[in-house]
Amino acid sequence: MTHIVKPQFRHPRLATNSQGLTRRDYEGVISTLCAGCGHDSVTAAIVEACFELELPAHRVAKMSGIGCSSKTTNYFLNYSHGFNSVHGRMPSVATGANLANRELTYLGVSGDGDTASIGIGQFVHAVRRRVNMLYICENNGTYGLTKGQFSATNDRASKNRKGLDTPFDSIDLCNMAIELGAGFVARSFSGDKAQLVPLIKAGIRYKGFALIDVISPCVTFNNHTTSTKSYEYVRDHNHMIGRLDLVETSAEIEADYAPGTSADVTLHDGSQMRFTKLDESYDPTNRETILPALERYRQRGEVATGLLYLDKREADLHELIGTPDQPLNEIDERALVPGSGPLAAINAAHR
Amino acid sequence: MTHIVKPQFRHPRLATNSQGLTRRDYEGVISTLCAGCGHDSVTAAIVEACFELELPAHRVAKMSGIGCSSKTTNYFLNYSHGFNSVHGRMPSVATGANLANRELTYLGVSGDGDTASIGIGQFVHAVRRRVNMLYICENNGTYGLTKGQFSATNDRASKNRKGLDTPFDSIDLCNMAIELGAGFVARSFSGDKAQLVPLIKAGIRYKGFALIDVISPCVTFNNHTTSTKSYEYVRDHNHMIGRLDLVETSAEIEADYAPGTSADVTLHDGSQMRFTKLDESYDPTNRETILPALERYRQRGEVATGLLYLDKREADLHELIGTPDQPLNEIDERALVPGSGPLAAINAAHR
Amino acid sequence: MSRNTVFNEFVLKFGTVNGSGSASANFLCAKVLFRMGLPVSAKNIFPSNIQGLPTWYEIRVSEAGHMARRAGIDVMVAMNPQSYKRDAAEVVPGGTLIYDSTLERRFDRDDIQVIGIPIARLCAEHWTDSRQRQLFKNMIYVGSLISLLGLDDGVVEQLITEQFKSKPKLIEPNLKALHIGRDYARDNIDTPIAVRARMSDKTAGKILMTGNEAAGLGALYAGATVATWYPITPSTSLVENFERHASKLRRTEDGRHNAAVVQAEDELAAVGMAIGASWNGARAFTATSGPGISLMAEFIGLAYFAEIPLVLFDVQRGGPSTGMPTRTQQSDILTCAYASHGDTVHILLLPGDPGECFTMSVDAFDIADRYQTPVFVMSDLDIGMNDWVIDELTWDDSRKLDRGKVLDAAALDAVAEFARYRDVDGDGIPYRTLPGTHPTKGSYFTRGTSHTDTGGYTEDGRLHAQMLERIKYKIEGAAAHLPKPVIDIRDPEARLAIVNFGSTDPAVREGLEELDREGHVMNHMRLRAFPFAQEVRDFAEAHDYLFVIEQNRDSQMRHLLMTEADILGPKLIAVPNIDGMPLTAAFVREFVLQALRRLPGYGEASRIVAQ
Amino acid sequence: MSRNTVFNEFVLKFGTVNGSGSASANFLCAKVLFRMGLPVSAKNIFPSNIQGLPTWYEIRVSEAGHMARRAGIDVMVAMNPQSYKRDAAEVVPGGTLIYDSTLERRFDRDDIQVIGIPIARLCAEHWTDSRQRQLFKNMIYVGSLISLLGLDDGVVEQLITEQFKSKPKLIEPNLKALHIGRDYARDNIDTPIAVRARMSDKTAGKILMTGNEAAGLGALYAGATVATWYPITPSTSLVENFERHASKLRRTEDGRHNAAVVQAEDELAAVGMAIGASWNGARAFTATSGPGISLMAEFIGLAYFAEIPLVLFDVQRGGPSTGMPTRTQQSDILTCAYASHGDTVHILLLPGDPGECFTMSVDAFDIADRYQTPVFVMSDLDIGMNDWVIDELTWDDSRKLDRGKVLDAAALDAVAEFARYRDVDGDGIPYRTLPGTHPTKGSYFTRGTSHTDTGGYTEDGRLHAQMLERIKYKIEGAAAHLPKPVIDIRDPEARLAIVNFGSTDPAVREGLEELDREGHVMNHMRLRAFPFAQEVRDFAEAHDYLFVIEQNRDSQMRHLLMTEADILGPKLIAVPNIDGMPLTAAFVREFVLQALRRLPGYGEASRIVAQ
Ligand SMILES: Cc1ncc(C[n+]2csc(CCOP(=O)(O)OP(=O)(O)O)c2C)c(N)n1
Ligand SMILES: Cc1ncc(C[n+]2csc(CCOP(=O)(O)OP(=O)(O)O)c2C)c(N)n1
Ligand code: SF4
Ligand code: SF4
Ligand SMILES: [Mg+2]
Ligand SMILES: [Mg+2]
Repeated sequence: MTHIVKPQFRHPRLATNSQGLTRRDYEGVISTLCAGCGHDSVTAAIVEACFELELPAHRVAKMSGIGCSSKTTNYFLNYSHGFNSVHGRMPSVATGANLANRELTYLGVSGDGDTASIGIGQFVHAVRRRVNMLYICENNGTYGLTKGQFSATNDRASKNRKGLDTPFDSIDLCNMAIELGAGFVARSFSGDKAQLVPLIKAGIRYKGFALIDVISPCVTFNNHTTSTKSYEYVRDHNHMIGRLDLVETSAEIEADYAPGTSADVTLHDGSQMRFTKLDESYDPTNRETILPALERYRQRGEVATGLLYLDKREADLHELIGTPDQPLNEIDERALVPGSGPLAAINAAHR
Repeated sequence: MTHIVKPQFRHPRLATNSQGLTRRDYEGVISTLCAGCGHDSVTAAIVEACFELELPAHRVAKMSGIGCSSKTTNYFLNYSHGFNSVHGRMPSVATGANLANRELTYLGVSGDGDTASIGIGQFVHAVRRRVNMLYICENNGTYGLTKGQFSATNDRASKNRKGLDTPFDSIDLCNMAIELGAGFVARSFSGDKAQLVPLIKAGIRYKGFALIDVISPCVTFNNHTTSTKSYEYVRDHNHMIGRLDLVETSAEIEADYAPGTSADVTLHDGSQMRFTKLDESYDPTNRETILPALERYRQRGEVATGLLYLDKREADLHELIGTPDQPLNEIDERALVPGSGPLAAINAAHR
Repeated sequence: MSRNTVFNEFVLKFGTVNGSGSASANFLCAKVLFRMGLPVSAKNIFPSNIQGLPTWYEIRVSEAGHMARRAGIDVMVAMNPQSYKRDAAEVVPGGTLIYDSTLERRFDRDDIQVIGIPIARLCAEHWTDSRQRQLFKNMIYVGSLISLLGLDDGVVEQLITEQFKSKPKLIEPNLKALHIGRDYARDNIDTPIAVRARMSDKTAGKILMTGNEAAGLGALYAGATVATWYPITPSTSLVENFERHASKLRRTEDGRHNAAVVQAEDELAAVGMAIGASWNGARAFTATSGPGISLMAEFIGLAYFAEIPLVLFDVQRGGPSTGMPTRTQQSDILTCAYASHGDTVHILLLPGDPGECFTMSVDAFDIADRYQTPVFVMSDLDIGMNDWVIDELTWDDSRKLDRGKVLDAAALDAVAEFARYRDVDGDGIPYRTLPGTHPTKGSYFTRGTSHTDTGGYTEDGRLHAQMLERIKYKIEGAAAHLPKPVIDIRDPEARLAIVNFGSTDPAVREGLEELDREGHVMNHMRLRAFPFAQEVRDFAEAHDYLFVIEQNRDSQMRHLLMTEADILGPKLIAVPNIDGMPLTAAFVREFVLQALRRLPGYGEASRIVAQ
Repeated sequence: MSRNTVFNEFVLKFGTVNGSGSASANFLCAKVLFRMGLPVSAKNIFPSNIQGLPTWYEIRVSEAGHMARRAGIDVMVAMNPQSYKRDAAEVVPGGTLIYDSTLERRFDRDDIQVIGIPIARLCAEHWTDSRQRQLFKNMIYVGSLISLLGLDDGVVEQLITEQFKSKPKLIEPNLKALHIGRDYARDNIDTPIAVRARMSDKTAGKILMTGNEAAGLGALYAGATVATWYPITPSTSLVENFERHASKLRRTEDGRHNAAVVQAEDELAAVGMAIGASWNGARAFTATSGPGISLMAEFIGLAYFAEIPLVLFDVQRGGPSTGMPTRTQQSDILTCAYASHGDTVHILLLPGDPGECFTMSVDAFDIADRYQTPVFVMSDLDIGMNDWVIDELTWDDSRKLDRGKVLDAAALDAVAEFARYRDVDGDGIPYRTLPGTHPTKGSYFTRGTSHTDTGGYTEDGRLHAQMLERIKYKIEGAAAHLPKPVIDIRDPEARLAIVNFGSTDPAVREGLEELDREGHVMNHMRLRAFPFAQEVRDFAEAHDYLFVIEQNRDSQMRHLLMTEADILGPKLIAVPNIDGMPLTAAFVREFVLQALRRLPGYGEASRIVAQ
């Protein structure tokens, strides 16, 4: 099997954005996932979000680990470089890539096995370092690619195909990221494109570490009725805490909205995130109240989705460690190599 | 340098406990840490706690990683087997040891580098698995043994010896353990033996994963005035949320106490943990309120110490996965090796 | 049936789509042939994905007992339009291709027989549910093989009945589909095909089993109680089989079972747990593949230096890196032999079939306990995941586990001084104690830092050197007690020989026969363990040239033979194979013939008399 | 000064307690001797702990230029009662031991000169603060060496003044302590000691530098901008030096500097970050020691197979496992050469002194970029952390960085088709592109799974085999372009030779001279890179026997010479050393002489004429 590139004929009526690109230009090679896999819907949402954001596709770097989910970086943004690294270690590779060039957009896609098991250490530290990237975890509560073992995000109540319980509590990546001080933390559902696309757009624009934990059912191994990561369960228990919109132009920003139901946050690039509360009492910018609120949803068996947490101090790794503005990979050799001159002083200091 | 065993003459007046052991019998070889190192105080507290608990010393397994802190398992409980494994991976070794023999007491000692950096993944999963052990992190905000680099628990406000800031937020191991559903979570200070000894005793008795994050200053690399992990800083900002006592005998349990200021929890072995609140509003058994409470202390710059969280469902890994009661390493060969009999059926099934 | 029909020697291949339920239908065919008394070798060639991609299943039937994969397909059941082109190309001239003729296709081959069966249409006629339509397709092509290839009706039906024992409602429709296929072929296809199966008696006393199941059973029979692992193809089923059999054969009265199986968060944790459990006296193991071994390297060095028994199964797949996860290789030999930084040398066992996966799995635990060191069982995807015909498993009930030198409380009371790392017996193997054994004697400190013979920390370089020399001596001493090479002296005068190990053996043995027929008689040694026994050196001594056949690029076993068995490089002719497929005799024959041409004096015929 | 005084050839050793401030006083002595024009070699022998344990500092002075460590101490400054016994035992007969006579001691040696200086009492007389009393003790013993050993007064004072430039208040009391020691010794000790230093001129154009500083500088001069690491002895100071120099030499106008140094959470992350940065076009590196290499193994295989430039510094220490973290070894050779599962072979550079740490560090980045593969710089604790006398660092300003085959936007516009993994030039080296370069051309997918030449996923075993063969060919092609071995033909007729690499070189060269004087003339080859250049084979060809000297147990380089340079095993005589100390000429001489006795025909004198 070689990789199959989609036929590249251009439909004359396909809309182009300011980059001169059509939606099709944001696609990748044909997916080899199972028919109905949640991950393919996330792929579609990414394509849509990048098209709407009018991203120059080649300025995006697609980073992933190993798993069905991690494969999907090949299924969107053909004009971007992709890096399917090793299992669970995408965060470090993305961090390094970001260090080399702070100007690209880093889009990481991982799975719950890749993130919450083998990759949890790197995940924690990427969050802590505020690496400027959007990290999407396609969370299906199982190891798809290795055929259906439990993952660490699988809920205790949930059963696997053989009817066995997970004996352990699940790891909640959003809570963990909030606890660690992540910048932008959201949860969504692959079946809800309307919610997912704006979250992806805002996550890409956010400067710092942005996490979207997308419940993305595995139709082959974890979509049975007793699974809490099935389409049915999530549809039935989805509790949207708010709606997020990314408002880009100043014209739109001026447009009024029903006061009290919405909170606006201006991002570093001037665009605005408009958060329309659906749950009156939930304020995603208040660290003190959100964890107990999320705990209450959990106890009620609800899956809270939407933007769960936003840290308005947008600051990324580069700002924290004070690297220069120019991408490190673009600095001219002459500025990097000190040359023979300074060696005199160095030699002198070693005599 | 070979390891130096302390002179073994017995002081005739040294008190012995029910095991026929003196305090001295719970000691180890002579410490090679820096004079004044907080870790030596933790060692002393462990010796005291084990003596008071009247533990059969040889039924304790001492597990550690690599670092000044991890070395200390050699400095107490000479009659116990010790395992100084590799950097950051003690949790897995302890888990394996525990799987083999559920009847020993597992005492893990680690450092903040060993736990929060290289070891964070294994830490998270040991918590999640509820491995029955007491995990003591001797937290000094620095890498002592490799000479003073910042660790991931170092506070952002804190400076190192050269006056440099940590650019990153610190990882709070207690919060993380609470979020992950650890059983018993406490914070203490190496300088406060009165608080530490009962916490260690209770942590050993607790069935499941018990964490004590002990702030244990590194006098050589991180005890300067701008460090939040210095003796001075912790003394000044210590906010004890409560006092914990382990009450073993039923006689003691009956003793009355000022109602309202205390909450008692009966442990699986019948002993009681008596928690005397110093902060009226803090209830260590209420998952919903403690994280916001801890966040408030943090924002006030206070270091909350004491028993922070207790999950009353004492259940450990063995119960969750349903291993037999008898230690696996003691099961007789005859019960393990099925013998030639069942092979007939197996062969038949493969024809 | 024509007069030229070849009986019981053919390759039958299925080209299907994965996730479509074809796997069990194909395995059913293999089992039917096996029950008909025919040695079969079944190779599952599957993609690293779950659903929708081409997947193949090859069954070689050989009454003569040739169990290597063989290229050139006699009967191709081509059920996947995606792979039609490739599938048609693989059929030998005069061979047969069976496809679903519901839609018309052309295969551009005049030299093969193309048989169309309107499978989809037949399904549509009999079933309405789309999932059923999909599933029963598979049974229809199986049915057609009754008529076309001679699968025995009764055996097939018997197997289907057994297979659905727990879901008896399914027996009827499956038989129905089977009969639809059988009858359609019988009634509509009249040109006989060139090969055919008929009943024989060559599989008495044999079973059909994968190496992973056998190895899992071996661990169970070795008394392993702790299995800690992380999922990875192709090793996953090893632990799954251990657990499955343990839950039956180790059941306690209260319904639990005497084993703990823990899926770790990654391979570092998996091996760390196994080490902890083993240190604490349980028999523990982990199973993984190449990437996992890389991740375990640091811990393996700890086990080596702190002398902790440890059993690791490396079910090798195509490397390097993530490589070809669903293909076979033998390319972790050097990595495992020297795993971890610093001076380390590890014991490797090299099973040649699932039968040895069972016996060597048991041995591995005894060896690990005896020598207090990591032991690798180097299986591979071909042995591990494919069904091989092997002798029935047997067990000697008088066999006792060898737990090595462990002092219990009574023994500790008897010794004057316990020193964990002292060579008391002159064999380099020290005594160990388990935590919790004795109130005051026998405790020691386990560490990866340099230590004295009592386990105390030391920075005295001479003591460190002594410690390392003793460990080296200990491991060298193991060589004589590991499974011996299997040596086949086909001609005492032969100056040439083939050396191999592991899953390549059927191909090598078949290749040797072919070479023999062409006048090149060679002797044969199959390595079964590292470090090498004296027999390996002696065998090399007795020959001029050894062809070292292995499934890796860099001839890794040849390296070890040079450096660790002191065999001169020029004597060792590298025969590497790295396409990820189970080896064929044709490869062996061709490569050896080519190499022979370059060997002065051996080119024409190698039945050369000792000089 | 007696008539028999030996000038400028001696070993001075300090036995102190770590964490007591003695390290800088001892280094001061080394610098003084160096500034007096004397070649010095300084070995810091320190424990793996922070405070309170014995630590030593050895300074060998050799006007003749012998810079290996030498056993047998001429002057021992024994300041640590814990180690008195060992320290006294090391002094050569007729040598001198200086101790603090504030409390009376006996050293049980009549054959050495014991000099007591009441250091603690002198301190107590002049200072009251306890920390000061502790610190100035060190300066007192330094002062005594002015009188006793001939350290130059002016040079010492000058150095102290420079050292405390930023804290001028400290100059005065330090000089005071110095003078107290000097004067006490001058006034109270009248028996002269057997060795003495005097001014010379042998260090013109030389500097005193550690390999880690030189390697850090090399990375800076190579234009590295991303350093990602995890602390581990003995590699930590490499990155620290990179950062320190970068913050001065790479300062931007707004006070930042053109480099990112990130302390990762562990070694897996450190190498992952370096790979990510390198993939994205920055020059990136990581530095570690053995345990780190083990942890990096999986990622190294990814970089090898996905062909990503990567520079790794392995500053080797005593293995295996955590081993002897503060001792030196060369025992990661095999681990690094074959790091990661599957078939992998990596480029190793083998610096022989800090000067080469600088040049090879620069080269490593060019080589990694050129061959798009991991490159290991195999330093060790001895080179990395000890101060060596080397030639001044120089830099050729006309040198341009070789960034290898990277296509920019213009180049992409010019090519018809970009295929990431295609061998366009016949050298096995493909072209790469950086993310973000071109809107529509040049993007590709990087993966550790098997891939086609355009980077697409494949499970076609033949394509996988081709890919691996090309990579092998590419790496083999590098051999001719790596640093060549340094060959010293001391006698064109000699049939014997010594082969070594890395930090053992001073001992080997001194040993060769000694053997020469005893009638055993041997040639010498110092390896500087792997895979081996043709010169290595030729040199082996030209000799009967090669003594392969290396600081590991298993003669790992000898393995590689057998398997990768096709040198016959029996020609290669293993000379392993694993006590963790820098090598001595005496070891070389004795081992070689012993081995010679076992070589038929070479035992008596090896100045043997070619047959
Ligand atoms: C080091 C290593 N260990 C194990 C594997 C095998 N493996 C591949 S994908 C995977 C799990 C993937 O699960 P997840 O990240 O949840 O992705 P999904 O397939 O469910 O989308 C595992 C264990 C591997 N490739 N590498
Ligand atoms: C794999 C590995 N990497 C790095 C090291 C070096 N190392 C030893 S201890 C240590 C940090 C210890 O810090 P911490 O756990 O906080 O212990 P402390 O010394 O502060 O008590 C490091 C990085 C090592 N031993 N192994
Ligand atoms: S196995 Fe599950 S996760 Fe993988 S592609 Fe299929 S549905 Fe998706
Ligand atoms: S360096 Fe710090 S942590 Fe280590 S022993 Fe000294 S004071 Fe303690
Ligand atoms: Mg998943
Ligand atoms: Mg620390």
